[in-house]
Amino acid sequence: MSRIRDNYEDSLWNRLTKWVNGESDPFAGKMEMEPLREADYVGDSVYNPERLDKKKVLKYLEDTEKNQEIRAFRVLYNLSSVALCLLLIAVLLMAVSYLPVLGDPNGPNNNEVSARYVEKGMEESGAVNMVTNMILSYRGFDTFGETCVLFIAATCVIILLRKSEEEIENAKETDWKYEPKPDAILQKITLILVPVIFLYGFYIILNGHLSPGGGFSGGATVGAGLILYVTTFGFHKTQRFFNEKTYDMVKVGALSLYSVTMIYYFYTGANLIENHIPLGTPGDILSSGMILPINIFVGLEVACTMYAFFALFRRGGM
Amino acid sequence: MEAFKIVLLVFLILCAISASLIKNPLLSVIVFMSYSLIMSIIWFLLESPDLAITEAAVGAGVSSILFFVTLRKLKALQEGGQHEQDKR
Amino acid sequence: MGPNLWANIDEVAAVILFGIGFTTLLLHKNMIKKIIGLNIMDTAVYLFLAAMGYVDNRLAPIVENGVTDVDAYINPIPSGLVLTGIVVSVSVTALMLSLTIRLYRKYHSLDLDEILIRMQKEELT
Amino acid sequence: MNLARNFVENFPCFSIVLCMVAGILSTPIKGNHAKRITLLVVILVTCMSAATFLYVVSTGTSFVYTMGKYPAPWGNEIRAGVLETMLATVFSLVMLFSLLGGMDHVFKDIPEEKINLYFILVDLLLSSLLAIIYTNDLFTGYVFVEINTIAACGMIMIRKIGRSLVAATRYMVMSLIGSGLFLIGLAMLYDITGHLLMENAHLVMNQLVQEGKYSVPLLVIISFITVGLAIKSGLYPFHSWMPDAYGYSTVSSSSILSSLVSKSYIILLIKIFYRVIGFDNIVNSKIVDVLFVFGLAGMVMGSVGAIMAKDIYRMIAFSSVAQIGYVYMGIGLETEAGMVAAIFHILTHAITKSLLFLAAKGLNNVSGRKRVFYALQGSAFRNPLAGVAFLVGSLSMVGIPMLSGFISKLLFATAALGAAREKVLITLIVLAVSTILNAIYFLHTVVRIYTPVHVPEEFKNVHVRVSKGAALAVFSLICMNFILGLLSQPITDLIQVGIAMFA
Repeated sequence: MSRIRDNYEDSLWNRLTKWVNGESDPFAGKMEMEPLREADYVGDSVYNPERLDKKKVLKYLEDTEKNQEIRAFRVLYNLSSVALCLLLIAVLLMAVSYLPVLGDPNGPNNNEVSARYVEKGMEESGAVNMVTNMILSYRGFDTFGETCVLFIAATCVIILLRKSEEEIENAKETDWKYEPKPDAILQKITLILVPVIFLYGFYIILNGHLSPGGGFSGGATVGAGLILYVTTFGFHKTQRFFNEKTYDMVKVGALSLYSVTMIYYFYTGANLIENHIPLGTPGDILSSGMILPINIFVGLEVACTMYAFFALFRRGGM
Repeated sequence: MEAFKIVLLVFLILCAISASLIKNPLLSVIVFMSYSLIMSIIWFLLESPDLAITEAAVGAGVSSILFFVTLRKLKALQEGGQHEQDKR
Repeated sequence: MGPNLWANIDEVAAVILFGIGFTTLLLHKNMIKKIIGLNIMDTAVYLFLAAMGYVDNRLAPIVENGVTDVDAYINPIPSGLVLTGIVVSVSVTALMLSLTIRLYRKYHSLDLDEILIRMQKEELT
Repeated sequence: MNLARNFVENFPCFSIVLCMVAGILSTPIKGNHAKRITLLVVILVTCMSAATFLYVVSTGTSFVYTMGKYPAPWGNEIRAGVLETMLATVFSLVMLFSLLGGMDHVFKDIPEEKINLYFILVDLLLSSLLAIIYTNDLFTGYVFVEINTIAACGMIMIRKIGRSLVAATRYMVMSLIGSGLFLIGLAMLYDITGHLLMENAHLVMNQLVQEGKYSVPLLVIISFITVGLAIKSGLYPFHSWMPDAYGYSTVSSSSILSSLVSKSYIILLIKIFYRVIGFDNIVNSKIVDVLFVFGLAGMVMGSVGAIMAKDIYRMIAFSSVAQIGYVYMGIGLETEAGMVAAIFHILTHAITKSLLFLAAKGLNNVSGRKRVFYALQGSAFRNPLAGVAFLVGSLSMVGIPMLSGFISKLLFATAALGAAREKVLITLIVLAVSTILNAIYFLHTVVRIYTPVHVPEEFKNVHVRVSKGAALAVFSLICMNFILGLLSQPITDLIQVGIAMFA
């Protein structure tokens, strides 16, 4: 009594078996799917996402360059950007107009925190400059993080721009811009200026706890001196005393000494252990405990990094 | 002193607007450099010499140098690109 | 508007600068301009902080002649924060500039929209 | 001395600094050594975080660790409670498995002389993640958010193909906008409270709210901080950088970025909500309603984007958009249950998304390195482990019982029932719609990869070599998924305890 179903081909079971056996493609023609083609499996491994839409997309891209509507859209875009700017400013002005009055000695931020920094800062950490004192000892963790920001930015720039030695050699022939032309006046003036700049930079670094400045500004100054030297005399001369190895050594040395200092400071401070760092007499050059060495480490790191930025941008290597 | 500061602030805003509107990148970097210098003067007036020194060395000095080097590099790349096209 | 708008003139300038920088960073298509906008925005915040630390008739927080009286010096905290911030913004600037160089080397354009178009074209052809 | 600390309390500080030192020391050495150092450090950090977690659970109280010798309102501090240590443990575990699972590709995708630089980025990223989790100081939070951003950008662009460079640029621009808003919010917050340490700022804040002072600046501050961090974490209208950034970087990077980096900003936001501004003040400010609306929009639009996506990575990336929408929706419910659900979902998503990325890479490998769906057909038979991993990950994201995704959906639904009346219905509807959409794209892909196909002979002989590390990573992530799904009760209890410790 078995009846042969005439629509067997379309039955669910048949389709299921076909699918399980891999004879049909359930997705063909649906959603993202194109029917599977032999060509997709053989040989060509070029990434080719939208075979069918290619022409459409290309046409669309052509259009964006000279379409009237898009131009109108861009005008609208500029207008809306100005509107956004004004709106943001208005909101912020609203907030500012309710903020405490500037310069008021009784304002909310002139509280016990800043009072202690000013009153006890000198005896607690031995530095005369309260700002350096605050960022390096009271809020030392922030500053450590900040040095790491500089370090990681340098790493990223190296990733992006460092070329291998061969590439630099190859580029030399075409790119005459890497090496400056010898210019007597410039070189003489540089020879006079660079020592002065270095001296000033080191002065800022070493006097960070006594006068305005510190590791960051002094380091940037020294870095600027190095940059001046290299723009005048070229990389060949500079490489004699400062190359990639030196850079790595100075950076790693300074940063690891800095982190060792910080670990010691954190550990002793948090566990209430006496840290035996001599504070010296406030006002002397050899005073203020760990602030002076940290300023030196930071200064070295910043100077090298600034120079490294320049060299990598200019040439792709040091 | 107050009046001087206000003049500087107005100048600062003018610099910022023109730095963002000027078409030529080199000019706008130079305007930005003067912006940083004015900023460092204002910080000096606000009794923060540390910031003034740092901004003058880092903001006006090193940042501007980096901008200039970048522009120069872009120029070199542009010329190099044209050079290649000429060869073809 | 509140009562302190005129008294807080430095902060007013700072927020106007912030708005300009923010808009330049967000909406300008040229990469160099974007980076300048970023710098303007950051320095505006630092101006805001520095202005906040200032107290009338007090000096920079560097101890002179051993006077450690609260009434003699301004608040050192904002200065410290700004010092940290400046270094952060110079690092970010260097990173963005090097990204710009790489993008230019690849797509020969500074315009971010243009770069996007060229990127899609390159993949299709 | 009875003030002496238990030695375990040093561990959070040690783990942060250890990662930094490892990053610094990896500069001059070869890639292989850097890899070993990094793996060792990540394992150590995991152990230390787990030890701290057990310690905190056993004592039942959180502890504060002064970074330096000066206490609360003067010096930097970090703080470890149940929630922080738990997140640190899970994050470092996920970091470990993402690294192990994608290690082969790291060595393939990145030029040899730059591999050590990649591990520097990983080390510093881990340290900044830990610091963001543990921090008790607003400005420290900002500094480490910047480290996080730069490291993430480096991890995207290290492949240096055109797409990843563009993606890194767009990511950077978006993140910097977020940082700018966050920073000016912090500056104003400092202006009205005069404190940067969270607890002290919170005390002053409560006082200000009671006296009704500075209500306008307070609103602006809350909205700027929230919007800034939301932009950085890629909430719906600001997600445009995500698909390319996740789709074209090396697989370890994409799984770390999607599962950890964007979550860390949300955690910082939750911390600020509870520990600085106070959750009641947040609720009164209505800013969470905005988060709620955008979260709902993200849930739907992210899923729609995933359905429209033509390749598997973009699909997973868009699914991330949807999942971040879930988290913000949970925060926006304004109840503690919603917050618990959001935090649980952060854990779920961290584990599941890294599993999915690793699995997708495995499937991609056996399909001629093509990422479009039709090339992936039958790939689960060619790489069974990746197939199973994708299956588990998808089912978890869809919300099948026994898996972690089910529990988080259940928590969201129960939390929605307890929320304000106008939110109940819309939440449930969107949750249902989003689940259906999830099911459409995930199951559809699962069916696709499990559809057998006749492949030409030459293609059959493609050998799948799964390294032991990768297999271990995938297997452990699957196990973690089941653990989170089956032992959900104690974990939600711990999250509740952790939130209670915040206050």
